[in-house]
This record gives sequence, structure tokens and C-alpha cells, in this order.
Amino acid sequence: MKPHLKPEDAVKLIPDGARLMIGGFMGVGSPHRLLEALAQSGKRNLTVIANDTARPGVDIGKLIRAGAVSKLIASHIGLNPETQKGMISGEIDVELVPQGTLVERIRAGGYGLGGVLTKTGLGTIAADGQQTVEIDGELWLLAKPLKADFALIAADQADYSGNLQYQLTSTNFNPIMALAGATVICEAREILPIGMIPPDVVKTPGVVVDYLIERAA
Amino acid sequence: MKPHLKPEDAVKLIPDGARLMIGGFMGVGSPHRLLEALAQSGKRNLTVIANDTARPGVDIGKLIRAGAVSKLIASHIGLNPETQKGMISGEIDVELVPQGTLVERIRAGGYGLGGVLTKTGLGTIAADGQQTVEIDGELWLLAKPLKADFALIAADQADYSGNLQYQLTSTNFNPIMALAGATVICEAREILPIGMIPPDVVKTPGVVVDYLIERAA
Amino acid sequence: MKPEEIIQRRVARELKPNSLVNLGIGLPTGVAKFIDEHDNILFESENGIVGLAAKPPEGMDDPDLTDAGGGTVSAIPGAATIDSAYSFGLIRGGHLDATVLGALEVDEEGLLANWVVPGKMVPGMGGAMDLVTGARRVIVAMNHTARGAPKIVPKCTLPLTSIRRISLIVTDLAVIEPTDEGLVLRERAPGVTVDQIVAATSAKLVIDGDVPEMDLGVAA
Amino acid sequence: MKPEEIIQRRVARELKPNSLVNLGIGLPTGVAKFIDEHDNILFESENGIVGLAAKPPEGMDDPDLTDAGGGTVSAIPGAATIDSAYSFGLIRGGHLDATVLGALEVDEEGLLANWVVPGKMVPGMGGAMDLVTGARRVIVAMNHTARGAPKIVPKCTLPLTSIRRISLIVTDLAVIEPTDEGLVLRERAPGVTVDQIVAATSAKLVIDGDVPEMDLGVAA
Repeated sequence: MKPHLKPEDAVKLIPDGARLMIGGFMGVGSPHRLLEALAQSGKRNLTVIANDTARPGVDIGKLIRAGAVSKLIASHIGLNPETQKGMISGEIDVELVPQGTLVERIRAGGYGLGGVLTKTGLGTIAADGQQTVEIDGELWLLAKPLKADFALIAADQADYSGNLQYQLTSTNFNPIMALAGATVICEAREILPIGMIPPDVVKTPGVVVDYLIERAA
Repeated sequence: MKPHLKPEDAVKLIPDGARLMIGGFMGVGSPHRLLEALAQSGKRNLTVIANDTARPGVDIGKLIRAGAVSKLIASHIGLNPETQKGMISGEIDVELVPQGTLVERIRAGGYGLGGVLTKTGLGTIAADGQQTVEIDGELWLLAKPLKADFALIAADQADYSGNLQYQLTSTNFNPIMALAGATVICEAREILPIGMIPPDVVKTPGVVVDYLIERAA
Repeated sequence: MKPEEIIQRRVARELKPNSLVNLGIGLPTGVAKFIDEHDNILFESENGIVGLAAKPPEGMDDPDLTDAGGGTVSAIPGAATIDSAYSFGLIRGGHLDATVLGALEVDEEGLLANWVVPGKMVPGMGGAMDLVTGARRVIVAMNHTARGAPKIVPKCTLPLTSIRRISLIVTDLAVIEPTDEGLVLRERAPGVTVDQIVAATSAKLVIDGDVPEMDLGVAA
Repeated sequence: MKPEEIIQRRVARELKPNSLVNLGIGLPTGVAKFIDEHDNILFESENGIVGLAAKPPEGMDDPDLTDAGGGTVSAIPGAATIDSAYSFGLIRGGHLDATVLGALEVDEEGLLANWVVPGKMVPGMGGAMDLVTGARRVIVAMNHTARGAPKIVPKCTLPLTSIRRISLIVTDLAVIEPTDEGLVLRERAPGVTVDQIVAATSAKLVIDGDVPEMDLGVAA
């Protein structure tokens, strides 16, 4: 059985300066209660790897507003002007990465691959300073793997062994990040007895999940 | 609705000399009826990309016995002495690839990536003649993407729009190959009305599937 | 007819039966309204769904079924949900027949800038770079000018989205196709003259003979 | 006790509670028989299952639930099935705590050859190269000699499976750990002398003081 913690106890595992991957797409499929607790906790100097920072004061936007984030690797911050302000003022070091490259870099980190070879971004400023590789006379951009100290993810159903299942578009980055965090904390809508999620429905095997968040009271 | 064909009609789409990906692992999750029809059809000079060639006269082993295969890219031929004989005699040009690299090369082909960077095989004869890439002082093997003219795959359930769902360990290479074949032909155990497979259960969206094999009479 | 309806109707006629299409948030999303249902065009959204449909009736939505803008949507029977890696596998791997997206600038080489105005607007590229690099056809749907200034320019001044040439530009004034020979003016919007288009465009246009009026399928 | 049971029992004691383990086909598969159930050791098979269990009772198997040898198996409650890409993501990405596999040769550097005898036996490497390169611990489980000839040799004569040093060798005669200083003889099988082990090994062994007898958890 995986340990299951209250959100406020789970965030105690995370030190200042930690490198976090956070699931979700505009807040959809983000671990809402965990992010609320993290924003409340007064952490500083976090690195966040996520698709976006949602909207001001929402989900990852709560961490931005709390001043907890000093570095951000994301594909889109357009709907959160607070993140944009932090980028322009220099308070947040923002690395913008094409979305398909971002998710593939996270996958490469979790899958033990050396990097991602893509045409996306080639010849644009998004490729500045990046290595290229010539393969059979064609040029490819080499994007490096991403890993994190913690992956904070959300799921629809979990079982007590940590097996996870996701719902509709709340899936997004969550199953990919589940392999790329040294410690994986999952907030699921419900936690079922072991064996209640059929093997073919499990999308993330429990063996890669370290902690579950207790259901809301 | 996707066209659905009898196995003997589906194999008429495949010319001599075609490059095929074939799903399955020791025959488990292979498109059995399609392979039977293909072996009967007298095709020649096929290139087959598959994990293995099953056992003599079984599934892909039928194609080997029929002399239909002139080139094979696989990870394992140990349980099919006929394939080994063909390799040693030179009748079949066999390229042996580590299993994890093979499936990732197929994925790279389907996902539009330039190759796979892996440590697997580095410094062994399996890496002979292959490009290496140095990333932050570490050496990685670069394995090239694989694509095929046809992917011949098996599924548990299909719907009439081609959405697919797989069962237990018959999943294996099938969903990965579904993106890497220019034409994808799927033999499913049953074909359901559209909408009967829930969106979260679909593992291969029908949009990448070109033909379904009619249910057995 | 409003300018954006002209654009949406014309783009709709560009989409092929049974194709897989990604519509950008905003003006491109509205293209879906003008599709012939019998064409079985399948819409996808890069946040992870194939078979996207319009926002459901009030009270029948769910926060776990959204488009790439985060707004709730519905789905067709036979829809499939996918994770972000698979989603971009479809896009990057050449499985997406067409993407329709907006632009800040398009230039004479057919190159597109649509993701950043340095120092001013830093939304990030989101999925745009993958879409423009990977989709089989890239259709830009935009107003011809922004506050009177041409958006079709000799050379993009803003950072590029991709070094790949886009397939077609559809505006409220014209249909323009980037080619090896330059930007070819293919069609005029109803009632718009070639001179008006040239005046609203700072890029050089290739005009070869008579330029027909757009067919919007209805009276403009 | 049969030689293979000695090996299997000793390897079983090497596996840690709650760990994820891949057992190769053949002798390594039998290690599962000697695991303490309370340790919650999770077995996986590279053809796509986490939570593999023994062959089910006669008549209760299914051809779609098999191990990497193609034989039918069962699964524990809470098992998960995965595709081949995910399966090797677990293996290559460092999520697999241990792999147990056979060998043709192991040498003084701790390098392993187990996939081909050129010109004679060409089974292919299957998942072995990924397993040896990616698993956190690589445990070789084999008979100490093959038809009287040592399998632990100064330098592998057969093509290597990986250039990564394996973690431990468990044979019917000994437990040997490859280290920077060479192959350290850690344990003797019950009733076997150090001299017998040295005689059956063509590689140089590092022998430091008294070599204890293996603890197999039962009387041999």
C-alpha cells in the first residue's frame, strides 16, 4: 500500500529550491488541493516544469502569485499576466519550450533516453544555443531530457497500490510526468481497493507512484 | 466508417517487396487471420519489422516458412530455428535490434522524431556502424526511426470508425506500430458500433487506422 | 457578412472530407460552425482529444473535458482522449491533415510569426511551433490588417514560428498561396478589388491574370 | 538440493521488499517460487505486464496473458498491462529495481555475454541489452560451469550484452561480486570449498579472508 497523506503533510516533503513537475493544462488535470497547500506553505525558489501557469491565482497560478517560483519551464504563459510580468521583470527565469518538445523532453527523462530529436523550433529563437544533429544530411534539433525531484500529478481514480487512471482531457502531461519525478505524489479524485481498476485501464502502474493524497474530507 | 475487408482481400493491397510492420510478441497479439492469408498469397521479397518471428509455422513464422520474407528487423528469433537457418544461409537479411530500441525506433517513425538516443547496445556489436552523439560529455547511440508501407496490427475491440482497444499482453507493439505505417490494417476480435468504446478506453484513435478486417464468419 | 465569418466560411471549404484538423483558439475555432456535417471532418485539440465538438448546452459540461484554451467542450461519439505525448505524436508525425491558426505576420517566403512580440507580449508558443512544423497543411486565418497596418509583409520582423512555409493564407480580403514564386493572390473576398488587396498588403503579391471571387457557399 | 534450487533460493534473498523485478525465462523464472509473500515484490515482464504471477491452474489461462517466453501466466490483483514502449521506459528509465538473467560468460570486469554465439546460436538480444543497461541491479543467475567448462572467464570471448558492469553473480557454487578491484568471492554454496570454486573459475577471484557459506533460509 502506498502512504497517503494530507496535502499539507505532503508539501512538507518538498524543500525550498526543489525542482517540480506539475501536471495539468490550464489547470485542467492539475492536483488542485496539493497546489493550494504548496502555495500556502511559503516555499521559495522552486523550479516548475509544467505546460503553463493557468490563470492568475488559479492552480499553478497560485504558486506564481505566492512568489514561490524562481524558474519556470513551460510552453505557454499567455493567460497568466502575472507570470509574464515576473518574466519581464526578471523575478522568474522563464524558459519557453514548444509544447510537443516539452512533453517529449519529460518523457525522455523518464524513459532513460538521451534527448529528443525534433524539427520543431529549428531555425527559430526557440532553438538558440541548442545542439543540432545531422542525420543522413538532415538537420535536427536536440532537446535535452527533463527530470524533477518531485512530480505532482492528478488522476481520476487511484487504487491503494498507486495504480492510476485519468479522465478525458485531464490526462495531458500527468502520465508522462509520473515517470520523470524522483518522487511522485498523486492527488486522485478517489482511491479504490487494490484490484478494482482493471489491468488494461491502469495508465500509470502504481510501482512508479510514491505517495497518494488523502481524499478530501 | 472504415472499410472492412476479408483477410484475403486485404492482402491484395500489399505488393511484393512491401515493407511491413507486424504486431505481436511470440504470436500473442499478432493479426492471425491476416498473416495466414498473407502466407497463402505467395508474396515475395517482403521486409518485416516485428519483435520476433514466433515459432516455426506460427503467425509471422508462416511468412518465414512460405519464403515471403527477404529482410527482417527484429529483436529475437531464438524460438524460430527456420528464421535462424534463413539468416545463416543468407536467404533472409536479418537485422537484430534490442527490443527497447526497436519499439522506440518505430515510435520515432510514427511521432516525427529524428531518432532515438539510447545507452542500450553502446559499445557492443549491436552498435556497429551506428552514429553516436555526445551530449554534455556523455556518449549516446543514435538509432534511426523506422516506418513502413503497412502496419498489420491486432486489437481486442475496434469500433467502425477504427478506434482500437487492446487486451492484456496482446497490446505490446500494436499501438506503437499503428502510427508508423503509411497504411494501417487492423484485425480486431470484434467490431462495435461507433461510440461503444469510451474515449478514455480507446488506445489508438481510429483516425490513424485505414482498414479493418471483417470478423471471422 | 462580418469579416471573421468570411474567413471562417472560406477556410471551412478548404478542409477535406474525413480529415483530421486542429483549429486554433479564437477566430479559427469558429470555422467548425461552417463545416458540412456529411464530410466527417474530425477535430482534435492538442490538450488531448480527437473528436472535439462544440461547447455543450448550459449545465451539461464537465471541467475535465476542455479545449486548448481551457474552455469546456463536448465530443462526438467515437471520440478518443490521449495524453500530451501522443497528441504531439499525431501532430509532429504527419497524422494531422490541417491546422488553422492566427498570425501576427506572414511574409513573402510564406513564413509565419505568431507567438511572441519581444518585450511586449510573451505568451509562449504553446503547440504552435509543432503544429506549423508538423501538420500536412498549415492554413493561416486572420484579418488582412491590424489597426490598418498590413500583416502580410516582405519579411517577418517578429520571431518566426517555424522555418517551414505555410500552405495558405485566408483573410477577410483575399486567399493567398505562398509558392516558390512568391505570394500568389488566388481569390478576392466578395466585392473587394485587387487594388484594395494590394494596398492592404506590404508584401509583393504575384497576380497572374484574373483573380476570381471567393466561393463562400452562400451569398455574402 | 538441486543446483538450480540453490541458485534460485539465494537470488530470492537478494530481492528487496516492494521492489520491481524482471526474471528472465528459464532458471531465473523459478526464483519467484522462493520469495517471501510479505515482501510484496512485484514481478514484471517486458512483453507488457507489471504484476505477473505464476501460470494459472489448468484450464484457467488465456492466450492474451503471457510472459516474455510466450507462456501463459496469471496476474496479481492490482496488475497493470502496458505497451512495449512503456515497458522499456520502465526498464531503460531506471524504474526496474532488479533483473535476474542467465549468462553464457561473465568476465573479470563484470561484463556479461548472453545473447549470441556467432555462427552457431543467433537468438537475438530481445530485451536483454536494455535490461542489463537499464535495471538498477543486474543479477546473473547461472550454473558455475557449462559441461565442465568455466563460464566465469578472464575476458568474454563472446559478444557483450552491455558495457555496463553487472551487480552480482549467483551460481550453484558461489556468490561473486564484480568490483573495481575485480571479482570478489563473497559466499560459498553449502558444502563447497573455496578451492573447488577457484578450480571451476578461469577468471581471477579476489578472496579476502574467510568466505562464509550462503544462507539459503533452509537446510540445504
